[in-house]
Amino acid sequence: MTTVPARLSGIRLARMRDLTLVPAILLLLVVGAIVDPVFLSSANIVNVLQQQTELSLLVLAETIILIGGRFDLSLESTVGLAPALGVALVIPAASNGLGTSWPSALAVPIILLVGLLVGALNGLLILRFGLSAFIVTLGMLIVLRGLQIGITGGQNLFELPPSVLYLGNATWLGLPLSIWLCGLLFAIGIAALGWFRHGRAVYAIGGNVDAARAAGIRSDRVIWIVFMVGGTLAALAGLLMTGRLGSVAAAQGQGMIFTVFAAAVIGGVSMDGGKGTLFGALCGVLVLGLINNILTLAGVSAQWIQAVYGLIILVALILARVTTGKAQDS
Amino acid sequence: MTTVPARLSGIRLARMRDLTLVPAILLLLVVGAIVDPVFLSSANIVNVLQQQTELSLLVLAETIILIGGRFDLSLESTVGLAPALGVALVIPAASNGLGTSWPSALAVPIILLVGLLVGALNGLLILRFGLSAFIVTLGMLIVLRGLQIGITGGQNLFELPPSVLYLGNATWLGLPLSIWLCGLLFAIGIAALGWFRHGRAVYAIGGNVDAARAAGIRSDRVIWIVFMVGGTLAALAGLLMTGRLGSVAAAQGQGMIFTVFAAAVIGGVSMDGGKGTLFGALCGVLVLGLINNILTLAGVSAQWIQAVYGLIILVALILARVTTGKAQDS
Amino acid sequence: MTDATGASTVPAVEAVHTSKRFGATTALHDVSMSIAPGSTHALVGRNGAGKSTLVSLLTGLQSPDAGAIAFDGKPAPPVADRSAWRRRVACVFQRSTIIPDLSVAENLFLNRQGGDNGSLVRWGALRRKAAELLQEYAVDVDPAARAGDLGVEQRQLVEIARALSQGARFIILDEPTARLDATAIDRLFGRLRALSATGVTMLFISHHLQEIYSVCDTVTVLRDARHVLTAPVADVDHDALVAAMTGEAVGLTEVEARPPVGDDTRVALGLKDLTLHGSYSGIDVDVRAGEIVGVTGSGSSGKVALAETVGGLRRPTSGTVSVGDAPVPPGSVPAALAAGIGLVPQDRHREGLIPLLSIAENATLPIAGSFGRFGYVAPGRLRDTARSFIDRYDIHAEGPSAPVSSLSGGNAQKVVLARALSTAPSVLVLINPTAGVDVRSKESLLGAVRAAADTGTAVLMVSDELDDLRHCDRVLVMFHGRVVAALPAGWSDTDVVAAVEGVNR
Amino acid sequence: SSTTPSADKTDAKGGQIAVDLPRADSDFWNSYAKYIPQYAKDSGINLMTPTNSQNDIAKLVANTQALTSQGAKAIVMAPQDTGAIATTLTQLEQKKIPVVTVDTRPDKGNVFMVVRADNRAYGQKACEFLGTKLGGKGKVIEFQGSLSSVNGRDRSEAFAECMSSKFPGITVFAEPTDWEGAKASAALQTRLAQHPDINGIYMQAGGVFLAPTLQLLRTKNLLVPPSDPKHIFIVSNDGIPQEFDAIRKGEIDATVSQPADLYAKYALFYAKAAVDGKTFQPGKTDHDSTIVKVREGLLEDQLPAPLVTKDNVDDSALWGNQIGK
Ligand SMILES: Nc1ncnc2c1ncn2[C@@H]1O[C@H](COP(=O)(O)OP(=O)(O)OP(=O)(O)O)[C@@H](O)[C@H]1O
Ligand SMILES: Nc1ncnc2c1ncn2[C@@H]1O[C@H](COP(=O)(O)OP(=O)(O)OP(=O)(O)O)[C@@H](O)[C@H]1O
Ligand SMILES: [Mg+2]
Ligand SMILES: [Mg+2]
Repeated sequence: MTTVPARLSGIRLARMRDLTLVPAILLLLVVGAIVDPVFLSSANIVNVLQQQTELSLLVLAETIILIGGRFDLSLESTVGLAPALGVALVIPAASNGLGTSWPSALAVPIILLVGLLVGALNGLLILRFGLSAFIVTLGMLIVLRGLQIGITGGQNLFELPPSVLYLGNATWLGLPLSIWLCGLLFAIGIAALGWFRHGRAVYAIGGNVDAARAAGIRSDRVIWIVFMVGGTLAALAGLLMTGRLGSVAAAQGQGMIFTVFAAAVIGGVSMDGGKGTLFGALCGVLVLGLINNILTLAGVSAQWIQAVYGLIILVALILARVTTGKAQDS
Repeated sequence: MTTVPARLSGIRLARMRDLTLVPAILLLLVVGAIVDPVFLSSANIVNVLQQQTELSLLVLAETIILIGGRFDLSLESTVGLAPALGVALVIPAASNGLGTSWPSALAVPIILLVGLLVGALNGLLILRFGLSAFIVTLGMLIVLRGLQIGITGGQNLFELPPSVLYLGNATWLGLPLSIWLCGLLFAIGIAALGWFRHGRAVYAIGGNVDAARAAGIRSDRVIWIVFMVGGTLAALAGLLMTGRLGSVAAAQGQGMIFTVFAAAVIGGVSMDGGKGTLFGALCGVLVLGLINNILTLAGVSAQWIQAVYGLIILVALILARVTTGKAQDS
Repeated sequence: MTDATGASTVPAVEAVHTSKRFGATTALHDVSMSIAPGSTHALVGRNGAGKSTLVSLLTGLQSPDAGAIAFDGKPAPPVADRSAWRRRVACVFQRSTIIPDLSVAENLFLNRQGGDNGSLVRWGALRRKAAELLQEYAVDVDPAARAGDLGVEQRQLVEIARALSQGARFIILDEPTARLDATAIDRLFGRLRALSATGVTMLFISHHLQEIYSVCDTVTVLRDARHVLTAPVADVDHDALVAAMTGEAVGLTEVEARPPVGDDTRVALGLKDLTLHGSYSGIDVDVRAGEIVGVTGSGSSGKVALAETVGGLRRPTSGTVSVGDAPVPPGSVPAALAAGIGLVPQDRHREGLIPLLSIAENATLPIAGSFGRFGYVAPGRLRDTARSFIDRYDIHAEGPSAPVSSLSGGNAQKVVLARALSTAPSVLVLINPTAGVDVRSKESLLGAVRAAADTGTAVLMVSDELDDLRHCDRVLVMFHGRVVAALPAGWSDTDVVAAVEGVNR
Repeated sequence: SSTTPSADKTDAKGGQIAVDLPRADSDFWNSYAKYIPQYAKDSGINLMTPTNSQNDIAKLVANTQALTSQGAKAIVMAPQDTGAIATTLTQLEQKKIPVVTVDTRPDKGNVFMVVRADNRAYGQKACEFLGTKLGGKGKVIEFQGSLSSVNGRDRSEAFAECMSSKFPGITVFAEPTDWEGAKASAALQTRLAQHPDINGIYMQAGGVFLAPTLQLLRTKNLLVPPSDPKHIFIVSNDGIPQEFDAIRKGEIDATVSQPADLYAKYALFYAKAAVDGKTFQPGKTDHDSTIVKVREGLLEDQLPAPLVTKDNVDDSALWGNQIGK
């Protein structure tokens, strides 16, 4: 709770905290290489990265929202609803569409717009009505998932326009486009949060909203934008997942939000706002992805794989605590 | 974020906040009676109450932990693991037991003990190692669920000793024993939190841990006890569920924790600690139970039921906000 | 409108018939005030009189329910236009507006990290600018440090530097000195006088009336949300000012000399060779029953850490604390309480009070076990005890069940004191007990401390305020972790200041 | 939404029958849900609005209690969690409300009839098909369902037993997926990097695994006709139209058609029979199936679940060829 004041420069401190997970990642790389030489092959590494792209976009969104001192559980349902709605509006009714059969070029814009609107609605309810973010976004999570089932009748959507498939599938210069995209978005996010006034405003609001307001930051507006960006990123994650898996599953995204929080918090993002970096969060994503990959390669029995996975996360946390010697926030 | 407490006496305020949901409950009762006259039959009401007993015990546990300013996600996995372990240790290997075949009278004590130990372990990791409660209990959630699958091989256990079945099944004076038990535990909880020193200490710690410490409250010890009580209650909930459903399901408890938080937060418990009452939380449980029951009785189509459910929760929140005119905490 | 000298007579800032209510509380009622350009205007009043509320109107953080604000004769900008407000007024708020997880440099230039319009942040340039600013105001802080790691005083200095650096021609300081030591206050005043000389207008809020006389030219008094008087400071003497604030025409009583504590009185609190690395070392102090011992020193003298050690909040590296003859187990508040030590901690917001709980519960936390068996807290007995505290310590509140968050600073501090005294301790440790407390409340607070001492309680009082220290039987001065002087009663102000600055070594 | 018929009205019609659907997010169960009202109308059954327990046993219990309160005379359910329904079954038995379970057989407790295809047979059929196609050697990846689902477990066990006894030359990689397409896709991607020579896939649920698998193979250029040596033999399970399309295109090789239509038809048939007081004996039925007595108080009508390959994919009797047409 109370931090131990060390007279370290803030920047240096933040950087150090960022690097907390780097030893863990290195350790995992070594373990992976021992488990199976295939692990270090570029194909496998690319696979790991690609499998984490959607998760990492959600983590990007949630991290920004958490830094701003808020909370969004509904991201995981946007991952399903946005593509479902976008696709259902453009495909024929025979393929479980809504029968509107809009031009299929509209699918991608609609998908992103749905995400934006969900974020805007969350922000509206939280900021204008002063409702608790936890409960608004939990309600939204249930509503959106319900809407997806209502719209699709619980069916998977298989007939996808090529534009929807493109992003999750294409390869540029030998790497999946989704990896490039994630890299780019994280770079933009890191730059914006680290070197731009509006990004710094998010930290200020999350750290002390009254102080931020006194300094002239329009905190409501900033937070609203953050929610909209978050929703849009979640929709994009849904788009990538749809392309990668070739269909919009009725349960798409379900259960992801726990992993999203786990990655962010393991990566040093505080649930109390104002603390954490996107680089740290990205490391959190990588750690989880590597653990998963190694467990698969090692062929841990299905019966015990979950227990082992959880145990590794717990041990990683304790190690991170012991090595950095810093208490974490509740 | 910042609340603007009206200058009302604390007690009156707390009482009023407690009663926020009472109109909602009355409204639901009226709506239910209109939807189907069966709704108000004592059999139906008893069913609704009994169905909520396990949830309400988890909410009881989580509310105390939240008031103390902490967090426990692993409760839902204790609901499954504790009975699974307790039963597996006493039944023969042929019925998917572990082969130890301990005397079956030990089952119930073991189940409760497992809950206690899980709580103690959570507390230990959080308090002694200074780890984040969110991430410790999330890790624990995964580990415990994994352990349950590991121990049972994913099988349901259905050869249960009668002692394990008793609590969830027996009827006393025409009401299921589990309802009496819940009523009793809530009464104890309300008394302890409202009128006993140790309960008030939980509020003090959740409200301002530094001040509580400076006032001589052994906050670590209190919180540790709170975690242990929480774990034990979760195990008891698992025991009730096992008795009511007649087996230990491999996925027992899975997905409950969201509902637990929803009930607590709808009931006015703050995620920031130090605020909320058990009576409010209990009202939250009732509201969710009644909504579910009414939707079933009304025969809302399976396709839309989830969306409707989520929407009702959201609307209820907005109404609560408008009628009490109070901003909620994030 | 110009006067004879050609200077503008349009007030730099004006509040016209402003009112503000919070629920049932009227915080300001039809208050008008105008501040002449270039003047240094004092705003005084008891805790809860409405000073901070007026500040929030003048800074545009809240808009008045009735009335208006004007700058230079022109209506104030709309509340939403924060940058327009910030061009007109800068403020050091009473509540900290430091963001702990950001660096000092960033806190200094919050929301203008890249200059006033730029949005790209150049960290190197920002740190250099911050370093220059800090140097200009003689604040010895690393601009790259995490603001949350700073001490209370340093944080306050950062806030002041930030407000002064914004280039506004009107600056509000809401109790800027409550957390500063004498030297820092002197430096601040030097700075304020220099600014004033350049024509900057200032509004200065303080409970230290002598500060008003030393830096301000005009004073406005608020009482119970109403404007009482505005006059040149030269025209109101100390007693008149206090009378205006309290509404009672009584002069401040001189501090009554206490009968000396005899050498044969038993030692109630004994510190033997107490050392905490990095804070203080080799402290040997005996406090006799009924004796009040003051401890003072500059910010880094280790005085607060010493008091916190005695109270059980910190564990010393070596040495012992004993009450009577029995050593107290180190580093444990419950142990300290059990040994009979009561503590008023340094920061009432951070470690003193639990805002959502009632006055009654806050005041009785350590004795909650005494209201019934098995830990039962009988509501009736709790309320009765709390009522008796409210009477005894003169706490202005609606009643024992009001939440402490609804109290003004002085009354909140009395609750903390009531809590420390609730166990009837044989040793009372106080840290800055009167910070931010108005004159009247200060008197009653210190009166309660003296009353406790009269019944045989040994008091260890850490304070920077000479007014507090005057109540002490002797004053220990600490410098860099050691006791460098012990002044018996009858010291003069200069003795203390010299010792605090380490001059007499 | 809908009004509930009052109790006396239903008595006139011979009692209302309640159906609880197990989940709303699977193609297979959605098809089943579509067949239910259709067959109810065909056989003049007074059907209450179906409830949905969203794969949650506690909801199933709550729904059952509500339906009972509302006067259901027989209940059709598909408990996905087969252990946890025992107490409810006992209570229903005491209230003399017959129960027909579909797709799953309760571990404990009595029901009027279990309408089900043999899930062990699914695994068996898939194993035999793959084993034969691969000539008894090679590497096969298996997308298991959730370990906590009895159907998934039955399929996994039968598949594993058959593989180890009949085709010891085949290496099986069993991947736990919790019925999630994304997990299956990640596992397949990883395994293909580790063992590029994988030449068989068994997926336990086409509804969730089909699209992700095909998409991944397509990007890896592994979606080639059976004549190509790089071809990966794929057996699916469910029998949804998309699987049939894939079989026609040669993208997958076979699927086990779970009879969604027959499930709906015979569930209602037995429910009505129970209300009418009929009883049944073990033995062959008139609809190409066998009733077996699994244990005392539990009869099971084991419906046929045909293996669909390129040869019979256009058979119009398959339910997957009927929906949406
Ligand atoms: N946000 C608020 N909500 C409710 N009441 C408030 C609020 N802000 C101030 N008040 C009330 O308004 C009155 C005036 O408060 P204000 O902060 O202006 O006093 P003050 O003169 O600054 O006191 P102090 O010397 O203690 O700082 C008090 O009674 C206080 O309780
Ligand atoms: N949110 C609030 N709700 C109710 N009263 C408030 C609120 N904020 C401030 N006040 C009241 O305003 C008055 C002044 O409070 P302020 O915030 O200025 O600090 P304070 O309590 O005087 O502390 P200090 O002087 O130690 O800094 C007090 O009476 C306080 O209780
Ligand atoms: Mg004030
Ligand atoms: Mg004050």
